[in-house]
Amino acid sequence: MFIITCPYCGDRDQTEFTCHGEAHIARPLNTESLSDEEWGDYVFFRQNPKGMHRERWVHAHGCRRWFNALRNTVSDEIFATYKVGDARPPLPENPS
Amino acid sequence: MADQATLRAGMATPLSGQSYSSNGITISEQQSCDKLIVRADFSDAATVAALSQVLGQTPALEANTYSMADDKAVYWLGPDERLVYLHAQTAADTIGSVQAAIPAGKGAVVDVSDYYTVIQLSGQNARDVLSSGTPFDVHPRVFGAGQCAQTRYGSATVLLSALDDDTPTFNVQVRWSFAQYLWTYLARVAGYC
Amino acid sequence: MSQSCRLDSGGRIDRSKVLQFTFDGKSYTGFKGDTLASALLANGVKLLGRSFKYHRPRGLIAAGSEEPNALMQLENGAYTEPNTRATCIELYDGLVANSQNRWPSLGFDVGAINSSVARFLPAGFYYKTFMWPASMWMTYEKFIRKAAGLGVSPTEPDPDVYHSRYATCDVLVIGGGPAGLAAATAAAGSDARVMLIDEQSEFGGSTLGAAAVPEVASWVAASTAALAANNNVTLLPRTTVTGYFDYNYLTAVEKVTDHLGPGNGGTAPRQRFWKIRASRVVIAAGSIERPLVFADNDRPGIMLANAVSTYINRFGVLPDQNIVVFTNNDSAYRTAVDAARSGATVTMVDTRAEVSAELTRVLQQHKVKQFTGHAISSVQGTKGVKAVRIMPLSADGKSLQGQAWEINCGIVANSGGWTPSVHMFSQSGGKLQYDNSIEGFVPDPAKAKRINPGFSVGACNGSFATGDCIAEGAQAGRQAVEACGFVASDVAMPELTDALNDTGMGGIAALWLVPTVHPVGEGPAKHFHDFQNDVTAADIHLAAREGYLSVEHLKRYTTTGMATDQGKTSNLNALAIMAEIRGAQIPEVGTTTFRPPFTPLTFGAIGGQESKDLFLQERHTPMHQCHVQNNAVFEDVGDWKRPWYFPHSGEDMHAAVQRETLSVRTDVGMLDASTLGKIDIQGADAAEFLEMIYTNNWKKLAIGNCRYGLMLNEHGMIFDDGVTTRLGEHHYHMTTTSGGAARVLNWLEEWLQTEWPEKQVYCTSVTEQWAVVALNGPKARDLLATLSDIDLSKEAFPFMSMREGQVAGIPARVYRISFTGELAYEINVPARFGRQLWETLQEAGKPFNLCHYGTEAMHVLRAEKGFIIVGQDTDGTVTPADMDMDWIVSKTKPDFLGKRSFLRSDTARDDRQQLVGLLTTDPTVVLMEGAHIVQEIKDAPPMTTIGRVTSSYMSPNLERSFALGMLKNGLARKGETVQLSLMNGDAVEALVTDPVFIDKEGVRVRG
Amino acid sequence: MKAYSLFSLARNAMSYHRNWQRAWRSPDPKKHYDVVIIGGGGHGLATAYYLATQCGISNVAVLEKGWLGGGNTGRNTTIVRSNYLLDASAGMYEHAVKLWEGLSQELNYNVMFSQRGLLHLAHSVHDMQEIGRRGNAIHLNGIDSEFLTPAQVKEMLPIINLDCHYPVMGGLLQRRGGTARHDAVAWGYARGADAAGVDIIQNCEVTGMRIENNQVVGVDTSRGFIGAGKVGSVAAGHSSVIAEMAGFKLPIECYPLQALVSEPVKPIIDCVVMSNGIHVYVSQSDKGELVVGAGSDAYNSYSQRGSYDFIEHTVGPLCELFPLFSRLRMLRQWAGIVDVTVDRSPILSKTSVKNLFFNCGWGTGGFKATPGSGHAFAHSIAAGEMNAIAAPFSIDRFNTGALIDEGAAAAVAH
Ligand SMILES: Cc1cc2nc3c(=O)[nH]c(=O)nc-3n(C[C@H](O)[C@H](O)[C@H](O)COP(=O)(O)OP(=O)(O)OC[C@H]3O[C@@H](n4cnc5c(N)ncnc54)[C@H](O)[C@@H]3O)c2cc1C
Ligand SMILES: NC(=O)c1ccc[n+]([C@@H]2O[C@H](COP(=O)([O-])OP(=O)(O)OC[C@H]3O[C@@H](n4cnc5c(N)ncnc54)[C@H](O)[C@@H]3O)[C@@H](O)[C@H]2O)c1
Ligand SMILES: Cc1cc2nc3c(=O)[nH]c(=O)nc-3n(C[C@H](O)[C@H](O)[C@H](O)COP(=O)(O)O)c2cc1C
Ligand SMILES: [Zn+2]
Repeated sequence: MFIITCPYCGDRDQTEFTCHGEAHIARPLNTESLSDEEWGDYVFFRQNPKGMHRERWVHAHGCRRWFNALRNTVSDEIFATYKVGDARPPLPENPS
Repeated sequence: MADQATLRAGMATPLSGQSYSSNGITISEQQSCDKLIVRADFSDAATVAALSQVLGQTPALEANTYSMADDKAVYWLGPDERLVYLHAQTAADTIGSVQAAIPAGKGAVVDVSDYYTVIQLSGQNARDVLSSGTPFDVHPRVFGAGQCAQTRYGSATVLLSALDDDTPTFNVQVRWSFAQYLWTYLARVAGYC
Repeated sequence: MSQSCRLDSGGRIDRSKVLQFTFDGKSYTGFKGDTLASALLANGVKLLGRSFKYHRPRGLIAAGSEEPNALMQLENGAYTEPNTRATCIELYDGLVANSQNRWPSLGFDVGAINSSVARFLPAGFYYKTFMWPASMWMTYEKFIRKAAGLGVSPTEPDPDVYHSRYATCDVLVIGGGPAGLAAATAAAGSDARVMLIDEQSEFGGSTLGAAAVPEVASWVAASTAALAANNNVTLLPRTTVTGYFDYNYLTAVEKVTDHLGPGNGGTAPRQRFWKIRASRVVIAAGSIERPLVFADNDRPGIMLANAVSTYINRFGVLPDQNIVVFTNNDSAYRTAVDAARSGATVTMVDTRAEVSAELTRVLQQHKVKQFTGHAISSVQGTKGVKAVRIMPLSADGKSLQGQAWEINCGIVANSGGWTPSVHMFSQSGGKLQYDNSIEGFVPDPAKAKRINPGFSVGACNGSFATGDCIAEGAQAGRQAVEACGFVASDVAMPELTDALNDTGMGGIAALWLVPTVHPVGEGPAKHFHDFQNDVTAADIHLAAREGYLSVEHLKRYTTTGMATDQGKTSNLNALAIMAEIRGAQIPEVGTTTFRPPFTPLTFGAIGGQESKDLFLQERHTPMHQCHVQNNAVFEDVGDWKRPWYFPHSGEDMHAAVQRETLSVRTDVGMLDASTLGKIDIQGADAAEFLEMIYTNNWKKLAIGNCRYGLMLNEHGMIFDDGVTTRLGEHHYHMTTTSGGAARVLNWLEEWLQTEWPEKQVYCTSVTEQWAVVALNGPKARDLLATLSDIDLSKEAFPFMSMREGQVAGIPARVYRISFTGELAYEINVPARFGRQLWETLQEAGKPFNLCHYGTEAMHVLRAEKGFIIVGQDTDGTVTPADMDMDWIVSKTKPDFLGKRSFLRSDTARDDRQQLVGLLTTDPTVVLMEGAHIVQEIKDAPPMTTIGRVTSSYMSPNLERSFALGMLKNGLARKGETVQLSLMNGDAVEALVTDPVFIDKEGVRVRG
Repeated sequence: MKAYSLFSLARNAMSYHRNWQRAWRSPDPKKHYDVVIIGGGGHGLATAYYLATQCGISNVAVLEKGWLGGGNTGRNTTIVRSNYLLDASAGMYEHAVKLWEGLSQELNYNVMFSQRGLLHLAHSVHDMQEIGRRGNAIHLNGIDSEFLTPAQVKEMLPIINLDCHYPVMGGLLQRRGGTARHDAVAWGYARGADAAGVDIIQNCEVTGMRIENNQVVGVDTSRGFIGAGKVGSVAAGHSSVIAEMAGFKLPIECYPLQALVSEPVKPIIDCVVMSNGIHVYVSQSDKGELVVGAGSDAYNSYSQRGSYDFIEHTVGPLCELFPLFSRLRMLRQWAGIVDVTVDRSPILSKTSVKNLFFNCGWGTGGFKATPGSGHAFAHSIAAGEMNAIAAPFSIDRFNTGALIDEGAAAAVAH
């Protein structure tokens, strides 16, 4: 049961949030010119790393804002949360 | 056609003003007041100044707080979102002036007067009953008068606000459709705490 | 006085309060302060149960929650509870307990036959047998199932209530022994919020069961009182911390009225479940003594040494006059002294050849005979110990040889050492290290999980001396509050002089398996390590022999550690024996995973109050009470209660729905449509945003007009639909399906906030702001005209537009949109007027034959018009083209969500399943929704399916049945006849038609 | 391999069980194998077993990073059924159930496949439509399927509360569905594969993939390099990690999926009960404990821990449906790492790397497929082409759009 630091509201219980998977997947602009492979890659294929993951959360029962988190998927430790559009925080030196 | 008096008489709230009292706590549905959602760029000084003018106060700028002056209260809901309680006016009378304070197309004002109802918890057990149903920490050190928080209570999404530290008093705002659920929950838990 | 084993004085029981109870139908008495276990022992009852597999007679082993044997069926009827540990049940007057897993009686148990054929039932035997003939397995299995299980489940609903709650604190202390009390006391010296939790009824931990040390006892009492008086401290006795989850989230279950007996708790909950978030956790959970594994070590009367001490010191029960103490370490010497002081004849059998002179002197002082370098070779007595034989142990501990002695005794108090309770630390994700000096795993603080900061102190950290426990606890308490940002004040802790301060366990010389004269598993006796699941040292040898070498395989093959005690007394013994077999070090073998809960946790408590009427977050519309008064039958749609139909007296569902459906098309009907999702959308870029979200064009929609839209996900599949109205230049009112409201708002916000944050668009849910009545039918206009000031003429207020005005004097937005194909108005008023609007319409509608209709009639009506319901006619694999809705997909827009997916080879296929109408040849046949269309009818399945029925009804308007369905290449097959094969074997023929059955030209709706 | 039988049991009892054989050997890895299978779960072991016993390829190694069956095979709620909606799924799962029906005898290891019946409950009009559709589809695929009225449900499950907050409106029964003893499946296949010459190598983690000219030639492991003619990755929750070694991504995300057991009690429910509407999956094992499936958390995780609130959301409905469970107790809870595809169907596929095959994406429901999956995968690896049963599950479908969308269509888990 995580404590998640909403970049707007501060530390809150995990059950106030929902996770929406990998962050920083930009929607292609020229969708018509993409191959089926490229389009499928954007829609379906994911890093799913064992380790550091940048992912999107939304403070569903709170301020309704979406933001990003940097989390280790093995220890579930959250190293940073940051607003959409903010620079990606660096990977931690001691991730586990 | 119905006259204004009949109209008012026919008005309803989801809990029809129910109240419960025992065990060091009173729970009651508050008289309804009109409410507005205001979406705007609150980092813009000009917008804030204009809104302050209309609302008679600098609208709460800090997360998890509300501001209050005269007959209005402004709750922080999100970086670009506030909720205004109008204790005296109607939304219809106010909406235009609030809209005018926001640059055209760069925000929104929405009448949500009936969207919510407010249940008040008061008494020496109020804090305990409140903490029972929410993972949010309502200890006075972190949640004193002037503070508010959107969180969960049971399964409902709520806006909590702390009104008074001496006689612990809290408002719990909930959507109309969930009001009966939340009411039953609070009354049940009050009996257990 | 029947309590034959009760000492004349001593203990923490209240001898003035005599309590009656029964066990297996026989009446006994005990005292307030007893546990069921101590009361039974006081009455000389030693045979308490039968084991799981071999049905061996079993008695008490422990005095705490680690007890594996003494499992009881507590109480009868609705209050009955299986598998309760007698050691954890506080005695109350009238308590009823029964033994389990025996038939016909505890004394004579037919199942004990398993014990005599035990040889044929080694670990994993069922994997090797019961395979022939194959068809017999289900029969064999019936017997296996009956034999398994322990107690019986209640058969009536639980009469009790439960409370589940949250709590937050700065420092949570688990365990109220000396370490935990010291930690809590030190922490409570600051402003921090402290919680101290212990599963026992009193604080004091192990000291409650130890021979009284006045300094300790008075400190325990005083510090408990001081904590109780401190407002910052929450003391929770009778509360077990069950789980330690990430970010210091812990769960605990409190017995609120449980210990008072069934029905004695008044209206208070039986148990309270705590969900606690703590900044720092101090784990002071103590340690658990482990048995020695020796021949027939499961006989009733063979107990843990410390438990014997506890029964003597805490409960004033001396379980037998003749006691043998059997140990490989110093701690059991205290038991010898306790027993001797209480008047027992005590013999000490120590496996160690060398023992400190001081210990020997103490024994001599108490007239305890001592054998060193000896071990028990066999036990006499089946339903109770009568005597033991002891023999000298070889220097390497691997064999017994030499002169045997027989010692009469009723109790063997044995100690194989102490296992720190690392459950909580392990559950938190911390890793363990092996401490050779105590022969046990202890927390490795360097390998604690960072997100679960805290401290392990006292016996659970391998520190067994009371003084050390207190010192460690106090220090951790201070550090914990400091870590939370508080100033710790100095709190005095008792100074224990050496004599008082027990020296801890001392001098353990591990002997994991006590040999007999036979090789393991080959003699007549059994060496148990897991008592409850009947697992023996021989089973471990067998597992190793067969290659189940990893501890995890060992556990699963032999089931060791998987019983209701989760191996609290057995796990270390099992893996140490495996280590010996493998010639490996214990840490190499490793432990199995510690998982919640610490002790079994009542399901009812987890659910708490969120059952029955609070189980679901029921949602009501503003008109809910009207529907109740109008006799509505409700349907669950998401969390909403929606009127399904409104039966008149004597009507069944079918009759009501037919009446409602007909009356809408002939006169007028009203439906509560308040549950539709509503989203207010404003901002300079709103139109552009809608262009991306919907498949069709939005830019040119005139203010005041409405348009229907489809939303797709990026796979190109329909996921919601609804009508959106332009209210102003930059202002829209969107409606969504009732079930999809939250999902759609989330979807809009997701795109706005993460993909297009620069767009000026603001979405606000207004679902509950508006109460909505849908007025549908040819007389809708006439009825509405009696109540409204809006010009309702079709020129002034055409189809697909919105007007503001008054209805019944209430300010309203009226949308001229229709989900039935009839002339229709959706009247939106602020929710506070919903009920008033409904009631006014109801009155005003009488001359127009206005009827109420529910969701079922609505479904029939919309299907007659071929309108789809997302989620019923679509299923997440359907494109607009599949729905024959190409007209709604813009060919001119460069992009919208999901568009690109249409180009994929599979999505672009033209023989996909497509929406059609279906008319059965026999007009009275209403197809089952879900029935399939087959390529060709065959005598029996399999048959190739080419489509299915998605919506199917009897229509009073068509005066026949009709259906919507999906059919492969359906758009091209209209006019063909297809075959449906039903589950009962029947074949039904149906004509493929256009899905619009009524008013294809749309005259009525525009009328 | 010495066969297990009543006689062998008796004979061994007489010699104090001294002479039992190892169920499988523990060989050191050879330098090269014709086929290397990554992952010693049920699917990997079954693949190796069928390769060796049916495809004539016995120079096979199964590499397992931990202990056999320690992945999802060892932590699932053991529900077996084949009543899937779509034809491709029905083909795969029914293939599996047919193999289950003779598996104990085939392996000479009792996997306790118990066809006690599997009952899906419907609690709403929408649920009724869902089971209506699925029941018919299953029936027409030639798989057993029956609708039950609430009264018939009550007869099968006397302790159910039909009028709870989720009223029971009907049920869909597959009598041939049931459960099996999960560990025994891994052990039985391991023993069978070992006897057929397969090397089963535990504590051997694959750490890298050697690819030359876009063709796999072997794997790096914690026990050194092992050459391979072909590699089959059957690593369930770790498939994305293996894919990354091979240089591609998968349409998979891993979530924690939790389960729990109660204390054992005497028989109280006989069939397996599934209620998708309220996420209750419960059966009673032969040892007497209630085995209960919970939902999967919605965040990626390899931690084998889930969030506590999922337990709450499982136990609440469980007690609502079976009010007398309220006084029973939870004994243990745990989690697995499930590899979930967007369409909730597995991937059995060739990859862009020659001779590298993937079998993954079984998510929350692959235990039941173990024999079928292993069988189809073995034959496909041997042939170098996916066979008819496996073919629809190609990874290409995520580009062509030909999803096998059990998730969207039926929303049924497990
Ligand atoms: C709680 C829960 C309940 C479930 N309930 C059901 C159910 O009721 N019915 C059902 O049909 N299915 C169910 N499932 C799903 C089912 O368990 C899985 O789909 C199935 O067991 C997968 O088997 P597998 O052999 O593919 O994977 P696994 O058993 O997970 O085996 C994969 C193996 O690969 C190994 N591995 C991974 N990486 C490496 C590497 N780099 N090198 C070497 N080895 C590696 C792992 O250690 C593991 O042993 C459930 C799953 C869970 C978690
Ligand atoms: N001499 C020895 O060999 C020896 C060995 C072991 C212990 N001891 C004695 O035991 C004492 C140890 O002190 P301590 O404070 O470390 O431990 P303790 O055993 O005195 O107290 C631990 C307490 O934690 C409680 N507890 C454990 N797990 C719990 C859970 N999950 N939820 C709620 N409560 C839980 C127990 O009921 C117990 O009351 C000392 O007095 C020491 O001398 C001595
Ligand atoms: C079908 C099934 C039944 C189980 N029954 C028990 C049981 O009776 N007792 C027990 O302690 N654990 C039981 N477990 C849980 C295991 O102990 C263990 O938690 C699970 O295999 C996951 O492994 P881990 O906890 O070691 O990570 C069972 C697991 C499964 C899959
Ligand atoms: Zn927030």
